Amino acid sequence: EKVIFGTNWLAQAEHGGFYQSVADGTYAECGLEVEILPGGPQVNNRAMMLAGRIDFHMGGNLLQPFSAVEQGIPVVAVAAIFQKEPQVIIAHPGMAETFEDLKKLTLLIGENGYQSFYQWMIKAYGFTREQRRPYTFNPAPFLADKNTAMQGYLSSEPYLIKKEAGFEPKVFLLADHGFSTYSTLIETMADTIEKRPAVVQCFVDGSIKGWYRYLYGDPSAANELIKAANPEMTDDKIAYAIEKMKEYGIVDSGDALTLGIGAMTEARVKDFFDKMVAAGVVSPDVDWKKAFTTRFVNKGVGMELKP
Amino acid sequence: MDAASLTAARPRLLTMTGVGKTFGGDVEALRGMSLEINEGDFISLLGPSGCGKSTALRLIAGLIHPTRGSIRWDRPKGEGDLGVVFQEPTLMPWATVEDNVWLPLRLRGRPRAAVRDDIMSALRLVGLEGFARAYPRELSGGMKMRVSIARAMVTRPRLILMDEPFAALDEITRFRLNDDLLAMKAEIGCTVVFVTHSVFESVFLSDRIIVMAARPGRVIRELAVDEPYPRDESFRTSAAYVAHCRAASEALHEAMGEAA
Amino acid sequence: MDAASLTAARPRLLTMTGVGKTFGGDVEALRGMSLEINEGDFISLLGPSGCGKSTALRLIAGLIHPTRGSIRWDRPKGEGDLGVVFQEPTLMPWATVEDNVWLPLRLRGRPRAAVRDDIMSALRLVGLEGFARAYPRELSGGMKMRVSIARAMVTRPRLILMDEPFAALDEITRFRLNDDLLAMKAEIGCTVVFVTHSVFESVFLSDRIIVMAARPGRVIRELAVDEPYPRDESFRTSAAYVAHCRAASEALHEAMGEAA
Amino acid sequence: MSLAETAAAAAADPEEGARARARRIEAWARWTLPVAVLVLVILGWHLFVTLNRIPHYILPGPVRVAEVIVADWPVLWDGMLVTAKIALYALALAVLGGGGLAVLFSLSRWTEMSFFPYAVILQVTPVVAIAPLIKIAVDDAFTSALVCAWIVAFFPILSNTTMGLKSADHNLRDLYRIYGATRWQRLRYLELPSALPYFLTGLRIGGGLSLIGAVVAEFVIGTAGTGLGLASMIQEASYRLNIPRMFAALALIALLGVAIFMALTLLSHLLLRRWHESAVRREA
Amino acid sequence: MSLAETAAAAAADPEEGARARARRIEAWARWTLPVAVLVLVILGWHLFVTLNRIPHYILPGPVRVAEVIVADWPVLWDGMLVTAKIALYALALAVLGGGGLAVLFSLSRWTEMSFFPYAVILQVTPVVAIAPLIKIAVDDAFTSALVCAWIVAFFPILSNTTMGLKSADHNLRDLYRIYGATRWQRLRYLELPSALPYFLTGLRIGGGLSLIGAVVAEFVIGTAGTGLGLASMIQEASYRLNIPRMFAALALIALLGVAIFMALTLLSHLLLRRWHESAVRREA
Ligand SMILES: Nc1ncnc2c1ncn2[C@@H]1O[C@H](COP(=O)(O)OP(=O)(O)OP(=O)(O)O)[C@@H](O)[C@H]1O
Ligand SMILES: Nc1ncnc2c1ncn2[C@@H]1O[C@H](COP(=O)(O)OP(=O)(O)OP(=O)(O)O)[C@@H](O)[C@H]1O
Ligand SMILES: [Mg+2]
Ligand SMILES: [Mg+2]
Repeated sequence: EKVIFGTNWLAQAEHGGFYQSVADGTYAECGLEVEILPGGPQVNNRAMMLAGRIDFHMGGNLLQPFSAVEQGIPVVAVAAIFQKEPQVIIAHPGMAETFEDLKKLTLLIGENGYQSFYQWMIKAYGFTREQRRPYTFNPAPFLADKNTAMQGYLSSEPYLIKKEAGFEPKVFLLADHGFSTYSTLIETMADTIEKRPAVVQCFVDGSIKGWYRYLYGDPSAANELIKAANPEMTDDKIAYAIEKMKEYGIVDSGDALTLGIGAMTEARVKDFFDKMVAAGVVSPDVDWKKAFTTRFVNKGVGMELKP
Repeated sequence: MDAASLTAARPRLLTMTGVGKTFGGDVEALRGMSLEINEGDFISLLGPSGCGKSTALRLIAGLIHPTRGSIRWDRPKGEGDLGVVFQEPTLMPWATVEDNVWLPLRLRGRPRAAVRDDIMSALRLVGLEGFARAYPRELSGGMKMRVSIARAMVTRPRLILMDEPFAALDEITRFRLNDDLLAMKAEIGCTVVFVTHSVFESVFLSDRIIVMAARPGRVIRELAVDEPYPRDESFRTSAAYVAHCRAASEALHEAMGEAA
Repeated sequence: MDAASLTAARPRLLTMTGVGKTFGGDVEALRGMSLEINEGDFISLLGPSGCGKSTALRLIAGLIHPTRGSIRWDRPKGEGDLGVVFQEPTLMPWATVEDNVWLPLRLRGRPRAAVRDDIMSALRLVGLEGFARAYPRELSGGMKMRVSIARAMVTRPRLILMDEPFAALDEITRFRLNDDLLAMKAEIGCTVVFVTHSVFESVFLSDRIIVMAARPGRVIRELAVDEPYPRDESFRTSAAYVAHCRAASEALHEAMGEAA
Repeated sequence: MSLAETAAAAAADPEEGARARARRIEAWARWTLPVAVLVLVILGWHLFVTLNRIPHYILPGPVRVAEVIVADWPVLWDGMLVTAKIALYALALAVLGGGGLAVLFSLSRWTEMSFFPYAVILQVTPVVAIAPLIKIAVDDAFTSALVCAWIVAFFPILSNTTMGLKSADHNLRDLYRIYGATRWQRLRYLELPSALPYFLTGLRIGGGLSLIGAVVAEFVIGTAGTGLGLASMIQEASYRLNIPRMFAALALIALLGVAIFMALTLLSHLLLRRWHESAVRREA
Repeated sequence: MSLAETAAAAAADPEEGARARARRIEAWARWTLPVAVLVLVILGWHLFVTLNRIPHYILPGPVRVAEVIVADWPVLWDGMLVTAKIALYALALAVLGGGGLAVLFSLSRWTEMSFFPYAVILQVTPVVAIAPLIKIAVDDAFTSALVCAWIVAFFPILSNTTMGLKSADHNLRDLYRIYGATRWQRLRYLELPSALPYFLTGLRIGGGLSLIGAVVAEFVIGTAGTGLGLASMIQEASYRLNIPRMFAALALIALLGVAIFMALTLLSHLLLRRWHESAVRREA
């Protein structure tokens, strides 16, 4: 059976596990032919899933499943590949020592970030709307002005800034400051779960195994696919990203250590939900339990692949 | 023999009854014009500038509609039966002289190759055979007008409407074209309504002269030129010609006097 | 008294020597034209359609440059000394009649209020005082041309170039405007170069007639009309007038013959 | 009496009556027809959505969108004001910039030869790509938004006006030369009026583009200092999967665009109706 | 002999000589001037960057950009082909769509009244917002990219052509009526030639916009199935902080835009030079 998985960004190491299973035939073992459809800054693959044009979508964090529930849209998160969202705030060296120091700076935040974590930053830390400028995924305005900080992805911007601008920026991982969402969620429609649970299970299991193999085995086949889908990707970039994922425990930390990659727990989701309600990002009326299901994860699948 | 009896025997083509035309609510361009056009008539509209000659012609052509009164065609207007020369050359700037003359035939679906001879002989008639490939902007004022005349002639229409076609031409060319027009009329038996401000031209060409006055535009006299066709140089020097010219000239003065 | 001696006493204004004009490399519109214009002259260019009259006028106006020969101004061309009537009315469609006539004065920086009387009297001259507020598209062909004439007259220029200004007008209006033109010339002593295809008009108006022939355009005869000004109706019926007309007419026939 | 006369005239000339009727019908259709089509389109949309049971998060029905517009009116109205403000400012700048450049180019062929290519470059450069540079160069967010919107909108006005200035009648040009018009007079009294119909067409294109420009600017420059515009609302609603609201904002943008277009069409009609072929009413 | 004659003529008429010289200078300046300005701009850019020591990741100097263009030529060239392909297809569609609609509207005033508002709506709707809908409705990525680019480019052509069709000379219209032209003949022989200058101006605007449209389409549709275009490279490069390469891609887009514009200008000149005021060469 053919299924399409839409990511939310151009092919990169953060999608490695999925490519791994495509490359080594893990999905095919349970009968799935998976096509990965890369996203991009202006590309909206979630709409494609809502329209039934693709089967699975890679969600950035839990806020969107919450929104879906609020809007009565039957989108459900079935696995959380990243235990921590690799979302960072980057500042010039010497401009911010603590997270609080960022409040003095102008922040370049993309639209998605503004609608999600930035709302939380406003509530939890007292950042303001006025200090935010849109980030169009071009770091030049940040580099041009020391008094700005910008959003970034753990494995991308810090590396680039170091390589191109020649300085080591100060990096704050939001997850370490209380933004407790899961990330790289596998989302699908409730309908799919109901009618094709085997397909969902197969895709989730295949992805989890892929991630173990990608992180702890030989990622070269997956990397070839990534480089093919995104010619700009380089080996050293990928290597850096894998290293950072491991260093910060993005994928394999917390619950994942015991329940296996992809783990989700109600307690953790509730914790995040409460924070977001407090931040005014999500309405308290939302039935947050509808946003995800643990039916397909927490089974320790693939843990044997870990050395 | 008066004007009516001269042409009454011919079948009626068109009847204008009490036609009035007012532009934009206040400019009365024409008032109470009644006119009968019979087949084979050569009718001249003569009058001072602004007296409604062009307006009358456009009414006959059906381009504008009367504000009062009515215009009735007594026999169905056939396709392509009409030829027209406007007061301005009205050429298509993007087309060569040849293509401009081709237009009425083209609109009837005649391919250019099939009618090239017609086009060339029409151009020869107006002395422009050497300019077939020229564009309108390369022509002098009189030459443009001659292209327009050739275009009206090329279809040999049954009814031809001409609005001061020869005004921009020198007398000699004008005389020659007068002769050619009469020859064509005799040959195909067409009907002509001809606007002019030249007394001599109107007398030489027409069997009826409608003298008009301005403000408001109206008919003040209808003169019959009951002289036989064909008319030639000898007619231009005859006593009858002079008498008719005098009568027309007097009517015109009357029109001007009233207008002043 | 020949043509040269008649006007030789007046100061020279402009000299054309062996002027030729070829368009686009192959159409020879004018060949070897030499002409002297003295102050106070009334010169008519007479000739068949397409003989280069308009071309000659545009050369004098400095709008086009000769391909051969030279044109020399013998006294500096002053600002606004020139008035012009083109063969086409050349009105601005977005401006009222009044504003069109105002144009030459406006270009000299005269506010409309200050020259309203001049504008109205120029319009009165051409019989259009009632149409000051009309737009060009609301005028008849002859009326447009009269606006153009009013525009040329309104500045009372020292040199006035007119390209068949009266061709679209009836004889009576034409005669009246001929008289008015001569009156104005007498009053302000201006120089006129006048293109016409009417033998009668050229004889009545001018002291020199340049008869031209076509293909290639060239001067074939220069006739002096050595009759005193002011000229009036009585001149039109004089024997001298008839004689001059005959001479001009012959020259014109000659031009046509050669051209044919 | 006068009524009887009119009736008699109509009776005497049935054709004239028919024409008068046709005129009346047209005057009436000019308004009712677009409205009727609008109603049909909305009805078709409604039926399509309900009959195919399209879920509201893919394509909301018109009823739902209308509900959202009513419910969220205060917010949407504020957003519309913000977007309209940027669009109108940008249009004004585009008129000044595009028209001004066209005039400059017409005054000096050398300038035109040298700088027209740069106008083309400005037109084809993707705003999204150079927005960061603009942000670096221009401090104020509102100003940078204006610059972005201007870049999008100015070219049609420049291009059309340039063409219009060149299309002035050559006989009139000659006339102006003979009467010793200065370059400036020729421009003011001859070339600008000649260019008017071209300019107005460019203006109508520019009107729509300035709105697009305002939207794009909001996307790439953001709303800081200008308040939340419709574009931001679209983005926010789309992010929150509030698709009916996204459509509501889209509908208001469309409405704004049509309103701008109609206003400019009216302006164009008023300026041209007395003399230009395209606008003068003639008898058919 | 002939040479001596020419010399004599020139000597006899110094003015004519001066004019000939002016003509030669102009013919020469027509090419050298823009090039000279280009050189100056690049030099200024270079000096600005080097004197202010602007780091290359903010604004790279021209030398660096040129190096990147040379070094990455194979990739950039492929990207240019992809983008050019979408832009040209979109332009062709815009000509068909915009021109076709204009003709349809001119054939039936009722159609125009009913549907022109929708053309305006299409123009002002932000492509970014409706791209997902397009992608849902249209399967093929290339086709959706084309649809996006078309939406951006068609309106100026529609608008200008509509204006042009209405601007046909009324006397010529009357002539056609008298000679019993069918609606179709009038369109073909009268209205289309009259509209040509307007259409060509619209085409030149549309040419630039179709390139913009191609870029936007690449942004919002993604690259799947269409290969990597210049827009994706800009995004990529900007995201990777490879700013010199971003500028290289931008420069190529600008170049492409200027090339399209010049080709259309040439076309316009060839079509109009024999008869239209704006293109006919006259003596000054
Ligand atoms: N479209 C129009 N709108 C308003 N008034 C008009 C229009 N057309 C003509 N007129 C007026 O109608 C009157 C008659 O015009 P018409 O063109 O019929 O005169 P004409 O006899 O042909 O004159 P000419 O010999 O100068 O051509 C004029 O006073 C003119 O101003
Ligand atoms: N711009 C041009 N390009 C090419 N040929 C031209 C141009 N202008 C005039 N001619 C040619 O030059 C010749 C003379 O034209 P001109 O306009 O001077 O004639 P004219 O004597 O004024 O004639 P008319 O009495 O018909 O106005 C004509 O053969 C014409 O074809
Ligand atoms: Mg008339
Ligand atoms: Mg002439």
